[in-house]
Amino acid sequence: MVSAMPSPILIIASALGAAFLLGLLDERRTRTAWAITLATLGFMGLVSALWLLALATGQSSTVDVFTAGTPPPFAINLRMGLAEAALSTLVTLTGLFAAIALKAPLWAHGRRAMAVLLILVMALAGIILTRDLFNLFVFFELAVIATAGMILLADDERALSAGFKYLIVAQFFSALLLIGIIFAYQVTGTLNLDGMLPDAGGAHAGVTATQVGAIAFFLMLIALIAELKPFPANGWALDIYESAHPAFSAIFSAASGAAALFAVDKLLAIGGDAWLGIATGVGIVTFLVANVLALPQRNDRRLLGYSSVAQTGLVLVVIGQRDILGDGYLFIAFGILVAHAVAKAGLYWLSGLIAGRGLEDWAALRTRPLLMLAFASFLALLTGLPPFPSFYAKWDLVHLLASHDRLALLGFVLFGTLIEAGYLFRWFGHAIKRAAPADSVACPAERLIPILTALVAAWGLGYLWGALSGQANLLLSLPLLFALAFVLLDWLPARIKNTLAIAGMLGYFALTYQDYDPLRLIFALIFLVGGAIVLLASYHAPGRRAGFYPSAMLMYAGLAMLVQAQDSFAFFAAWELLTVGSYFLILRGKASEPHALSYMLFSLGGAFLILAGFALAAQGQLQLPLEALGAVVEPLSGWVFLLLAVGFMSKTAVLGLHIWLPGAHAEAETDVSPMVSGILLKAGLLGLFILVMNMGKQQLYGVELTHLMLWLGALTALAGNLLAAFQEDAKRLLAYSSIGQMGYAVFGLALMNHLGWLMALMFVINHYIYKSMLFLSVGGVAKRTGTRDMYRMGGLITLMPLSFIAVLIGIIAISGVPPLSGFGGRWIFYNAILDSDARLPMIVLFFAGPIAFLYLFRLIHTIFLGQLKDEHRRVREAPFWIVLPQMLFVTMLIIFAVVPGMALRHVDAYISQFIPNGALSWQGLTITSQYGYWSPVSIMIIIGVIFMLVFGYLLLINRRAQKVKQFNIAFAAERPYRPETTHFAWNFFAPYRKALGFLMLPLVTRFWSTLTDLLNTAGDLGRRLYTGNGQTYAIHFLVFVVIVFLLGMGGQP
Amino acid sequence: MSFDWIKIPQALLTVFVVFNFGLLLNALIAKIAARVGRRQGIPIWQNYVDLIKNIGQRSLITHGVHFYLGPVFRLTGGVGLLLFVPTIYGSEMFSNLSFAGDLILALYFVFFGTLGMALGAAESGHPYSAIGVSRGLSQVTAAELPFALAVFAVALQYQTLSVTDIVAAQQGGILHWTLFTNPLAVAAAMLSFLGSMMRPPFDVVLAPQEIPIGPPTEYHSSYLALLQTNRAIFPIAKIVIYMNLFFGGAASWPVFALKVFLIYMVSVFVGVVFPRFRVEQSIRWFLIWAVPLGVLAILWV
Amino acid sequence: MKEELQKRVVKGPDGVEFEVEPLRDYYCEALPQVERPAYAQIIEDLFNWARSESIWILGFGTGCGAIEMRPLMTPRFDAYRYGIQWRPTPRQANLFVISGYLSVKTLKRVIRSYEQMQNPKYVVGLGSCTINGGMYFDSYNTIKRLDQYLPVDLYITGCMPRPEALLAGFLDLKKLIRAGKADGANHYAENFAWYKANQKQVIQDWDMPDYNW
Amino acid sequence: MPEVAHIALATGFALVLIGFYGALTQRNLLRIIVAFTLATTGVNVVIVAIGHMSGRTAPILDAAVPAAEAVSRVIDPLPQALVLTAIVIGVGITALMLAYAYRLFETRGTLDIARLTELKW
Repeated sequence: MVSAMPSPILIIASALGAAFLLGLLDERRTRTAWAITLATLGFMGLVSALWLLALATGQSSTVDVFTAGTPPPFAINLRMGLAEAALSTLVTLTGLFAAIALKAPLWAHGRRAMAVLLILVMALAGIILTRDLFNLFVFFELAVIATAGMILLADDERALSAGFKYLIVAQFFSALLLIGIIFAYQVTGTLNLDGMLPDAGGAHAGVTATQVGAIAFFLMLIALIAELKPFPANGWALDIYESAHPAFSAIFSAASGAAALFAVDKLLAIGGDAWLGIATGVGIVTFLVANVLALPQRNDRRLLGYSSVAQTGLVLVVIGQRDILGDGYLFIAFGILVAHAVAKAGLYWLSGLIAGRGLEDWAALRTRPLLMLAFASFLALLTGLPPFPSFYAKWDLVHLLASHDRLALLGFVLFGTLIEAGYLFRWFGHAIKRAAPADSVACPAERLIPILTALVAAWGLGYLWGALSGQANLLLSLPLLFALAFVLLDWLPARIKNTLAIAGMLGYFALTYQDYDPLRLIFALIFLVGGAIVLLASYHAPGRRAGFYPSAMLMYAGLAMLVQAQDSFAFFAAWELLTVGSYFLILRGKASEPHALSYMLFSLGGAFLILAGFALAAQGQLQLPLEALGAVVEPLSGWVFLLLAVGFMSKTAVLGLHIWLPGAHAEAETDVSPMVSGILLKAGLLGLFILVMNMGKQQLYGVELTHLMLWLGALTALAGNLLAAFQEDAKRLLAYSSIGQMGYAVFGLALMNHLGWLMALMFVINHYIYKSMLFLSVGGVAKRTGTRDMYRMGGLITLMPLSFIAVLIGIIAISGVPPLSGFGGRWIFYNAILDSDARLPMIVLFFAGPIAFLYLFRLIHTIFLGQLKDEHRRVREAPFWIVLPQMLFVTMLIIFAVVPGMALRHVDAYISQFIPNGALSWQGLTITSQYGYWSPVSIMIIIGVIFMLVFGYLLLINRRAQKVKQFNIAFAAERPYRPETTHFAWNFFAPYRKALGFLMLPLVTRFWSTLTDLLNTAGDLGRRLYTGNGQTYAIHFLVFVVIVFLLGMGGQP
Repeated sequence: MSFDWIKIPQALLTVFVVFNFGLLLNALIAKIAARVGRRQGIPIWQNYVDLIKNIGQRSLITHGVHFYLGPVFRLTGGVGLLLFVPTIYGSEMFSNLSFAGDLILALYFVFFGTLGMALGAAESGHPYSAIGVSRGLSQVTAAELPFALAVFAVALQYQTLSVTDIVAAQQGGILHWTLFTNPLAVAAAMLSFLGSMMRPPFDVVLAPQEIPIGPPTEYHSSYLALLQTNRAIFPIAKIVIYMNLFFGGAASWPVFALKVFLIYMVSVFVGVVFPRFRVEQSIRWFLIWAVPLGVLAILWV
Repeated sequence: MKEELQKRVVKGPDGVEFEVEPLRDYYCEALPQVERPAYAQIIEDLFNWARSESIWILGFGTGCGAIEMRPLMTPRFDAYRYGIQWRPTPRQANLFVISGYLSVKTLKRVIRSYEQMQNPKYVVGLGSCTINGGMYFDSYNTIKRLDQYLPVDLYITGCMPRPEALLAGFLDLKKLIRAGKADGANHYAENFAWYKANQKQVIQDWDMPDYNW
Repeated sequence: MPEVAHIALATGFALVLIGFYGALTQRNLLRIIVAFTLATTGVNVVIVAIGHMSGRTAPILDAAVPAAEAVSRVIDPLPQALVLTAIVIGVGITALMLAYAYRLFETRGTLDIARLTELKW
């Protein structure tokens, strides 16, 4: 097989030959030149790919190619190993597709430009393949010259100055590199990289053994690192990114970066572990700072430039951590690198299609769903979301960092990623929500092909990394595939897709329901069956409803996988999937852009905490079964618990992490609100359930963490309820109410006793039913009245009776008044706290309880009761499909109220496995606890009978009552002026605000907005470092060298 | 499923007794309040007369279905509350329908009538109704808190949520009453009691001079009759809970009458000498004076 | 007609325009019915007794005579002894005491409040102003004879009548009620057209439905 | 007594520093380019100096230096070869920079580097 392989040197030779050939060609024969260019690049790519295949499948092993027929040090040698093959495939293919994307300028400039492109790609391939230092230098200089040449292809006049700045700093790089090389040569007597390693024969101790050698090595290293655009020596690169032709920027970011990284990697391999710290330090600083500086960017290409710089920094961190990464090194480094390369190339190519340079100009993509998909995929690649390579890579990286106690670095990496996600998804939000430019995107084939190739590559690599990861391959999991199928089916009418979706979810439940334990069965029921019921409401949407089903099904897929997850990896992957899906869903709302972003950021932040928690718990493993969480020992267990709990509670919107929720839930579409409120919030609770069940009580510095959770839950309940009482917007009210309800559930879990958990589960079920129902009714009302402000409504009871009934039943249930199911929750709550020692947080919860009446009454009164407004006199009942699920929910509520045992008994028994004490006794109709008893059926019958008797009596004697209209009220001998002035609704609880308004200062919002403001301001101030002056950039470089020298080597070579 | 059908007439008997007792007691209280002002006051049977008159009104109006349901909810709440709690300790006959649930059921059922009434009143579209409800709900959040804390303290103290068991634990002499075994809880509860009896200084809901009687402002004729019936039953039912929890319960009807009267008188004593609070004053008052007592009670148990 | 009562065209949330006619859409247009005793005589007697023993006065002082009603609540007179109470809302009141002169402006409010009371309901005219205008006999904007506008069950003469006179009047009213003779509400319904015509004659800016439920 | 190589080395570094200083302080593009050629020359001198061996001759195999004795008589040939390559590359880059400067002057009408800062932040 080896003999059949084309020599790697062909990669370089063919490019050189073709470049010469182009030089000989007639100036006018552009087409031929073009064909030659593409063919050459294709050939280079083919050779690289063949090697990659052969090496990856083990059919071939690493080979050294001796150029002059003699081994080093007497001649230059090239090496083709797995990494080289992969990188040269990446570089050459990027070159090929960039060439296609560059068609217009290449044709305009003719064969010379094509030759320059070929030389550039050749030089990059050379950097990757060569094992000779001076050869490396030559290839670098070639790359510099070719890059400077390619920059000239830009339409942007400013590229000229950018190119010149590049040349200035490149001169500095090359001077340092050359001096370093020559001294290294002096020390070791060879230019061959392998010759600089400590000689096995003992001839010399390696290049870094002597002082001169160390400085030489440092000079080489710093010069190569400088090519990676490290902070702060990277102003030149950003200017190029901003002004160069985007198709070239793709090469500059994806290919040049990759090649330079590999050069650093090669160099570090001979320097030994002592030098890795420099790479890590430079990498992490660059990663963090570049991401912060990217925050205030409004120019898409410059933003991508910052992101490129940051990503390269991240890979540099990985290179710097190679000492602990072991076998996973290549998997991780390449996972991040190819994700970055593919995404960045794709994004730059996309940017070539966009006319404007502002971030909001990307709204133009909205007319092209395929390009939008590509955009989303690229962003997901960059952020490291499943199922893309960077996700697997980041998972492994974090686990390895955690197992070697490099926790600060781990924190920085995750924090930087979060910031990056911040600006990337803000950008995505702009693209989805901002006004699209009038002229749609023109998509010539040569622009489209590279993008689509990148898209295919992204998913293909996702599959590949999944297969390589040693974890479950996400792209093989049924729910995810089902969700992705909707991407392909997006052309179908919404109703058909809806039917498919419902059938799929029910089918999947039927397929798997035997696999769950009773607790998970409840959650699976809510996620899948409950989700299907909510989806009934989606039948009301006309047309295609583009993008809705992929997003929704992605969320449900994540939820389905979450319930099934048995190990940390599956759990985390599912968690990320559902986060992404719900983000897309929320983003669909009319004014939801900022809220979706803050949702995404809080969720990702939480997810990263979960990731860190799992990584800490795994202790060197790359995953752990969820049951094994309990095996984590002190003092680590406390931290694991804390990280996981905070992560999960970011999803349940605990106080402090709640500010995303109201906007996200309120601005979402009518049928999306119940999904993200009624269903999605339960994901966090499932996580908490798993956490407390497996880990039990944990302490940190002597503080009982579950006790903290108790306080948090109680305060959340109070804050949620209080804030809900003062909302004018009906959906915001419900959203705040959700915060409060989740507070109860968290409190129940944190009680750490049998009934506490049962109560939490009761809230899970109840909250799903009534919050879904209420969001649907309120959504239906808002749809009909055209407003969500409650004070603008009023008196709708006769016009929308079914919605009214749903809200009525819903608020009785939430308030916990017998006979509906909310009471069961309260009853269990009281019994649970009797069993607990934590009395103070409970008081807060007691206070929170009656406050629920405030917002509930307000909800029903200001919408349905009171005075009907002029413009609503002809309003009709909400659409059938929105009402239907509500009526189902009403039925469910009543059934659950009468026979709560149906759902709870099994879970009760299941919880007994963990906490044997305090189980309920389910005898006959009466439910008995250690302290009290309760008989739902009797309550329902008694209340029903009394109610009907009194009602019947009143009907009997009042049968002749005169029905009057809304202004027939005893209005202090006057008559009402207009309904608006008669409807008491706005600022409904003014006295309450007077008494307790101080509790509602938006401290949390202020905290987070100050934090983001600080970051943004830091970015805005920091980027002023880049003055645009080439000499300043050169000084930056020199300062960078000095700083790294001082910090990295302590001034001591 | 076996059900003691005899419980139904027994429960009806309880309702009947309490209804009459309540009507008379209300009149008596009104007379006492009048005597404080050196008036003669209403005749003792006046409430009966008012009730009959209101039933006898020939015309009435309705603002809609829910307007109808308001008083129905209200009365159901009152009667239900009465029946969910055993009235006479040790009497099978007057243990009513307490098999359906324990103390928690009673506590939450208190809100059934309030909420239903609020909804019915709001259906009338009268702003005073809505303002009254707004005031009432605002006050309830603060006023109920000490009571809830006291109840919880008592439940902790006796380690049960069953009203019968709590009463049983207080038998054997006056010093066994919660009043003496857990005075903090009782103090908190009694302060809360002031807030729930719609008497000055906490009558912010009805507030005749500000928002002419608030929620029921549109109710008349037989609607009002139902509300009046409830006015007779509901306070008694509520006091029965207090009596059972804090004052040793009642083993016979005379003791019952005496204790209910005395507990009721607490709110009357306060009511006749104080003018009305503003809403936010009332809220602050409960939070500052009553809640700390409740908190102490819980921590002390 | 006031601006807020005029027909107006509004646009619904769905963009469809339609007309709102406040007097028709916001007010009940039904006219009052004559409500005859519906039960057996013995029950009606019981009701009449109860009505007479439970007189709820609408707390609406229309003129200077209102000052003479306040002492009735004091220990000296204590009208509560006789089952007489004051209610703040016409919905729950049975007795409307027109306490003195009635300007045209107030008349409008009085009519509205009276019509919002439930049958059976009673009107007592207090002082000579309600009988013949009293000292305002030649005023341009007070009415002279109350019973042209509302069915009066009883007059209490004097200018002003003392609280004792009021008490005496109320006791007389009780007798009327018990005898079933205080049937002003039905009288009003029967002669509705006549009363309305009289009312509209003096109230120039009539801006309410014919009957205020 | 300093060796020739050391003098050359020092000269080379001095040239590099002078070149760098010029490149960082001059505002005219052409002067910057000249400064860089100075620095490049300095680097080249350093390379040559590293390859110098005292008392030996140039690595040219001719009659004066027979191939058989070459190893002991000539200086290290490799740096010389490197310098040749480096000079070529230096020329290429200088040419490119000059071309850039020309185009910049053409389009912008200035050679002042401080005025080419429209790309920043």
